[in-house]
Amino acid sequence: MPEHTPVSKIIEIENLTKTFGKVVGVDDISLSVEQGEFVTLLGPSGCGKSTLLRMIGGFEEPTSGRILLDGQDVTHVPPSKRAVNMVFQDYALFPHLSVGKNVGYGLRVAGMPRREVREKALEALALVGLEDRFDAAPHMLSGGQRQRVALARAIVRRPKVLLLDEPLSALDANLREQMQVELKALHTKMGLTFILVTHDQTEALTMSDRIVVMRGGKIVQMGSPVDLYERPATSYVAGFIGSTNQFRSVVATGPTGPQVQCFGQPISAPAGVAPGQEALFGFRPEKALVQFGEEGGGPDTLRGSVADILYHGQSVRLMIDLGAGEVLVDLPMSGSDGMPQVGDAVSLRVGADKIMVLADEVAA
Amino acid sequence: MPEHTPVSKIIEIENLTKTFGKVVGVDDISLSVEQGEFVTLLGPSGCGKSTLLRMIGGFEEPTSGRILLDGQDVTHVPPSKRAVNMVFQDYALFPHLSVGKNVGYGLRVAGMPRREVREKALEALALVGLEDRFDAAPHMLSGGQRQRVALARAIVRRPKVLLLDEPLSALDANLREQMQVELKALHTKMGLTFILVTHDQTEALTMSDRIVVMRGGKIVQMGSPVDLYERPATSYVAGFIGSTNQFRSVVATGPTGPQVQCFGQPISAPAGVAPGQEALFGFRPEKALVQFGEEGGGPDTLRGSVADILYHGQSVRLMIDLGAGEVLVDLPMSGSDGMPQVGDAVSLRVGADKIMVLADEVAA
Amino acid sequence: MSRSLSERLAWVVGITLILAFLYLPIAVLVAYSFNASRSLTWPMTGFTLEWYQKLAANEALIDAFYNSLYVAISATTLTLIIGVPAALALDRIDFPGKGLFRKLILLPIALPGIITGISMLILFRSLGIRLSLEAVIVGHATALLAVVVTQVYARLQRLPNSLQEASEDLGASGLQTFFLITLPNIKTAVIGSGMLAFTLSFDEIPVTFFLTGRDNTLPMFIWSTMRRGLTPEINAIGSLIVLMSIVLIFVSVRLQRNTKTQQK
Amino acid sequence: MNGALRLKRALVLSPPLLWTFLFMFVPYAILLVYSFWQQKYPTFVPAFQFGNYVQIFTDPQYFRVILRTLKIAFFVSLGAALVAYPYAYFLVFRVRKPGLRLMLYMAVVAPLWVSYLLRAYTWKTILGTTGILNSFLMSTGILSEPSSVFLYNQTAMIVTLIYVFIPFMVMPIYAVLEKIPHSLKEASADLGVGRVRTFLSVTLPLSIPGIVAGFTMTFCLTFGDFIAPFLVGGPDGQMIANVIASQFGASLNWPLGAALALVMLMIVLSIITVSDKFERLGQGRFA
Amino acid sequence: GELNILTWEGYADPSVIEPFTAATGCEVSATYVGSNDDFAPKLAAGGGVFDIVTPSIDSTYALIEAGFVQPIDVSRVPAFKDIYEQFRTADGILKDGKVYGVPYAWGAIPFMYRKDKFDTPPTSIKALWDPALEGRISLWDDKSALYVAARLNGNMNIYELSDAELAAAVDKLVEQRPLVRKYWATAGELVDLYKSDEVWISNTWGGYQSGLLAAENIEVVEFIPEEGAEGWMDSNMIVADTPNEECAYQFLNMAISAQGQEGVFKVNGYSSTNPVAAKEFMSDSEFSALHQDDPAYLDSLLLWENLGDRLPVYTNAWNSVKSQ
Ligand SMILES: Nc1ncnc2c1ncn2[C@@H]1O[C@H](COP(=O)(O)OP(=O)(O)OP(=O)(O)O)[C@@H](O)[C@H]1O
Ligand SMILES: Nc1ncnc2c1ncn2[C@@H]1O[C@H](COP(=O)(O)OP(=O)(O)OP(=O)(O)O)[C@@H](O)[C@H]1O
Ligand SMILES: [Mg+2]
Ligand SMILES: [Mg+2]
Repeated sequence: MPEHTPVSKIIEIENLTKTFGKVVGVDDISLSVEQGEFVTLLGPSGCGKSTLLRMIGGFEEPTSGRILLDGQDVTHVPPSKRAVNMVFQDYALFPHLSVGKNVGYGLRVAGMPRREVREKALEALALVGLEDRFDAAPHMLSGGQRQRVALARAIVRRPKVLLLDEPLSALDANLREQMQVELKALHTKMGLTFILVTHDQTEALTMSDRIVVMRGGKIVQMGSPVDLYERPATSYVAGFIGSTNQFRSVVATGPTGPQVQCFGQPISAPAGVAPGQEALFGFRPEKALVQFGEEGGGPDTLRGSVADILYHGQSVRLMIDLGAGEVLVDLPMSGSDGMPQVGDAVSLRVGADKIMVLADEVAA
Repeated sequence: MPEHTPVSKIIEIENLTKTFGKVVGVDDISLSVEQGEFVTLLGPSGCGKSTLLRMIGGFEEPTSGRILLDGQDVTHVPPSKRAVNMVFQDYALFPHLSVGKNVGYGLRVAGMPRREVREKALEALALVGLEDRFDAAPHMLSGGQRQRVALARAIVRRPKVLLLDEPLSALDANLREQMQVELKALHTKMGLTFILVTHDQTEALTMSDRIVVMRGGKIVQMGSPVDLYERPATSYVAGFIGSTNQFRSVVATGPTGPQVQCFGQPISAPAGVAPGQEALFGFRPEKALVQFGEEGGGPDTLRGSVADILYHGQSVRLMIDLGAGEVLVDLPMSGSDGMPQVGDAVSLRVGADKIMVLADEVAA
Repeated sequence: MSRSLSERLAWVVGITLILAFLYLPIAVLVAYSFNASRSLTWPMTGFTLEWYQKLAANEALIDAFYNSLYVAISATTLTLIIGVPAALALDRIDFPGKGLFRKLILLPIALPGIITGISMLILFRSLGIRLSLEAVIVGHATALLAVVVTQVYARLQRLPNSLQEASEDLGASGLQTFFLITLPNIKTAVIGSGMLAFTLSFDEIPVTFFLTGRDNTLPMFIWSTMRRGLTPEINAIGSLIVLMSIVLIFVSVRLQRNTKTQQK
Repeated sequence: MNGALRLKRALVLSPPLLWTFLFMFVPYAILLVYSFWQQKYPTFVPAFQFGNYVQIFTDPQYFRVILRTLKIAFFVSLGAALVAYPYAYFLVFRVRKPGLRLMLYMAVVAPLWVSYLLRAYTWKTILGTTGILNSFLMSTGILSEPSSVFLYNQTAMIVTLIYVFIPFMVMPIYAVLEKIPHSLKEASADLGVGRVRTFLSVTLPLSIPGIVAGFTMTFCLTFGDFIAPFLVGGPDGQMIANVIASQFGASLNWPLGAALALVMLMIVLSIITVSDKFERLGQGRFA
Repeated sequence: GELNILTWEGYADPSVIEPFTAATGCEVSATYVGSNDDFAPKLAAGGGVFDIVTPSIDSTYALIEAGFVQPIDVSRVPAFKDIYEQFRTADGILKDGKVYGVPYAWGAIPFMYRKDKFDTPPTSIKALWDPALEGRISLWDDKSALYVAARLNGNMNIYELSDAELAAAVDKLVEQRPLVRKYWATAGELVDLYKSDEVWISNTWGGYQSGLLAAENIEVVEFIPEEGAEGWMDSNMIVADTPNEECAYQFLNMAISAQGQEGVFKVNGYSSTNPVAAKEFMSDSEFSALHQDDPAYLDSLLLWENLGDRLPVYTNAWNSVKSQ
């Protein structure tokens, strides 16, 4: 991301820290978000995602640091005066107001005439496909519909930035998938800046332009979904986003070049490590080339047998016993190949280009 | 499954019906479960899964029908007298008792001496890897740990059947996956009969020997995971388990044999349909062979362009615009191929053997 | 910042005023228990412990105090014995007439005590039951039933049904389930509503007024003493009750805090 | 349903059912029967006639007293709400420390422990002509001579009853405020709404069920009070409960007293019914 | 044995009860009424609670007619004959030639004022209608208020007022109401009202509150107004079917003995119904101060009478004053 186009930076966060008594919620974070970007904060429970988001929204006063919104310092501006709106995890729909009144609430209180409020609210509801529920009471809506009303309410005032705190976590799997698509479509359609909090990695991968992985109040890594998935910097990130087979090994010099030991079996070392160096390595389950039968072999091949099978429909996850350890591999089921059986001999080809070098974990 | 070995049938359900006032919760269901089987009840919210499970557990009195447990009619036996135990969705751990006391509760109320109870409870906790949390209070445990305690508590009395009502739905994605593996391992290890309720299709596919798909209180289809995924009987089942591209077409006679129209483009018809017949067809997103570029072609090929891309890490889901409609395809990311771009021309090869014929929906 | 400071100040002043309103009479009450003069009129005249000494010697007053304890403890126990099953029934069991039952049982909480008192007076007269402390206990138990039922019922509703089901699933009988699972989990509501019931019964006037026979409860004793003119002995016992309640408050705050952390 | 279950249910159900039937349903029924009886010197005799009701509805004194009682009950409830609401609000939204919050909450409930009579009685000491309030006002120079307007009138009754019934107002308001999700206020702020407007358009409407519950409770308690008129009321202080009590006492006219009690019961019931509707309304919203 | 008495505060003082219990072995438990109106309801609610009641002469007859009390065997009360004849033969305690009550104490309902607040001592009930005394007036919260107003209206037949006369009395009281600080309900309350300078003039239970006020150093003067005063007399009665009849008779005897009469005099300041006994403990001056030697005074008092079926009408009238 080009660091020298200040115009497009809608949010700049500088050395932001928030402590609750002795607990450090957010620890000296700096981050900037481009106009129109879809940024996701990803991390386990308690890592400070909500706290960071709430400071951007103005609901939490930072202990130190600054927040710039569109170039202006808003660190101490109350939420009601920030051109930033939030979609709450529990939706926070006003139970005593109809759907339409919920959406129009912000405009109404700002003194906009009734008719105009109605129009704008209808417009926003139309964007989320709920214009016909204008007069419904929130408790009459399903979870997904409430979610959409909360969205409509947040965007009706055309905020510069939309904050979303785990907006989909209360929905069930099917609905969540559907809402992910809609949310992304809305983002494209409106050109707004979105900052989304989630601890669901698939959600983060599917929706974001950029993912910020957090841990213990700090940013561990940030980058595009592909960046993070293909090139996780640490074992932690690799484990949090997708599954990884991880192993530690000293790089040795083998017959064909540098080699590493994956659970006792040698394979070519990836680029970037030198013989003698010890490092943590990993590869994704779907990156291994699986061949059944005793004979499959060749270089960079691990031999083992199927220990367990998890059928996923479009793919099958196999747990392969390598003797000195187990690795997971995914077998796409696109062909009409028969299902593997437990005990089947199997060989996995893991090319050096598929192996990731993971930094040692430092942060807690 | 051989229907003629009564010895191995641990549960037989005969014409079971349960109505709540005017609402029919379970509608004339018959089902039998083999000793040691892992059966999953799958279906959308409100389809009667819990009601069926709760009748097996004895928490709900059937309106009509019978339940046999190991050959004995238990239809009117209270839960405390059934050799069936349940893992509740909210775990239902007793908040005022320690982990160990929770697990030992069932033995304790049966009058077993304290020492023995302790031993057995420790044993059960060891099975789920929590023997060191014997004295912890439930609220000190994480979600996954609570889940395991609930399991330990349910198996400590060695029930004939273990009932699980969405035991994993409260866990987050990573933990859920891990627990699925553990649950399955436990099933294998203990040789118990498991009946699991879920509305998560991946969970059902991953864990079950047999899946019972329900809708509106009735059984729509049942069979092994592969059966259901590869040969869904109806459009509903196909849509509920995995994603499907569905289209309706009249079978026509083409140059190479019977053909169907997939959004205006002809492909070979699958076996089992005759020319002139109209039917609903479908194929799974991962079954299409994707080729980029203008030239890719040949028979049974759909041509279109990439309309949207959802990055899932180990795969990419593409929405392909066929002109007259859109279909989804999944592209495994096992290679180091570059990411496709929106607008890329693409051709999809869908072999006749990949096309499923779906029955018209009848049940509500 | 300064705005929030002045606002905070306004709050503190306002709340202090409310607390002053609540506690001024009690402060006066306590102060007068040490007042040398017999009468409760302003200004105060001097310090004495005489009233506490008199209190210790006033058998009727002490009897009334014990009667109140007897009534309050018995009525509370009775209310709990009836009220907890009632709450269970409301929460768990469907039966014909449940609607009427719910209405009836929740009625007295808002019903003026005088109506309860009068209707029971008439009942006892019709049944030929003599007025006595026991009659008062029955009256209190009836009037306070709603207190227990509402609170326990509210707690039961928050208690997942699955706990009881899990217990039965594990082979526990209904009684075992109640004593081992349900009761421990509604304990604080039972204790809390019991304490409130005790408090209200201890100080109950209207129902007692109509149902008491020849024995006085403390409020009735005070009531009858007022006819002759209150003496600061009453203040002295009032002050002792204040002291007792302070202790009880500390205990219950402790108790609640413990259960809060337990339930977290 | 099987027999064992039925028995268990019967066991749980029968004590409360029996109790409510015997001590609530039957007494009200007898009360109704009594209201048709007739006074006959020196006591009263069974009869079936509507004379008592006729008397209640034709003699204007009953109407006047009921009206007065309603008025006083209304002002007591209003006053208690005005005091209790800010207090409960402060506890729920302003006090951060749970320990302090609990203490302050108990501080309101605690006075219930001290005899109602004594607490009410001390107001005489405070409000009297030579009382603490007058002395204070004179020492500060606000008054030059003691005023007698503080005591022995309806205002004094209202103040005393507000004081006595405040706990019953704080409890439900506190409960309902505590249930309002914090995120609603944040959402309102987020939508550009200041705190005052947020209070008026979110917090206040959502706390109506609590206010209604407290209002009902306070109203009904005041409606049945016969102590305050005796202690701090003036010559115009008589309330309906005093009239009823005097029918059961001085007049020995239990039938008329029963009829009056039933009229009171009807009034209270209609108030409860109306307020129930309100509360239901509010509860549905959170569902 | 035991004895449960429902009586007035001061009528079961330990100074009397303790010797009685010591002498007879009868354990006494006393419950106190707030007014005469409390006797009948307590008895109406069912028997078995009380053995002895001590209502005033306006309430006695109703209890007799209602069957709440039983006739007294006068032969078992030897001192009965010593009692003032006016009391002994009062209508209120006799029915069908049987005696139902043993007169115990008596007094007047005079008026009373704060000496320091009046330059010219009031002599008429009119003083209680004096606008200059607005907010300083109190009247007993009792149907007795009607007797006062009726006398002011010139209707001396206060126990047999016609509806019109009663209405006039109500009007008078309504007229007076704005001047009233508080209707006093109990003895203690009136004392407090004087003590805290709320009230300067009122009616009173002769001898009783003035005594209490004297102890508080507040100087009040009792007076019988030109319009006369009511008189009252309390009798001990035995509740019907008492299981403690033996103790009850012993109590009746004790009550009119010198010991019992001295108790009521010392504790309450009331006059004695038994002049023979009174002579034993009163000084001559006390004797005459309480008009014990003055039958004319006794006759001049309008001794309370049972209102019979007019009672509810009176009560209603008084309630209607308070409802204005
Ligand atoms: N109001 C508060 N008072 C005290 N500690 C707090 C408060 N809010 C958050 N914290 C603490 O700050 C840390 C970060 O919390 P935060 O809510 O930001 O986590 P999160 O990443 O949003 O987690 P989750 O996924 O569970 O929502 C946690 O340790 C939490 O306990
Ligand atoms: N106690 C009850 N009273 C009335 N209706 C009920 C009751 N329990 C279940 N139902 C109804 O019976 C039907 C089946 O409910 P059930 O709980 O079995 O569904 P489910 O498949 O478990 O759904 P979910 O996935 O949401 O748990 C629903 O329509 C439900 O509303
Ligand atoms: Mg969070
Ligand atoms: Mg369910």
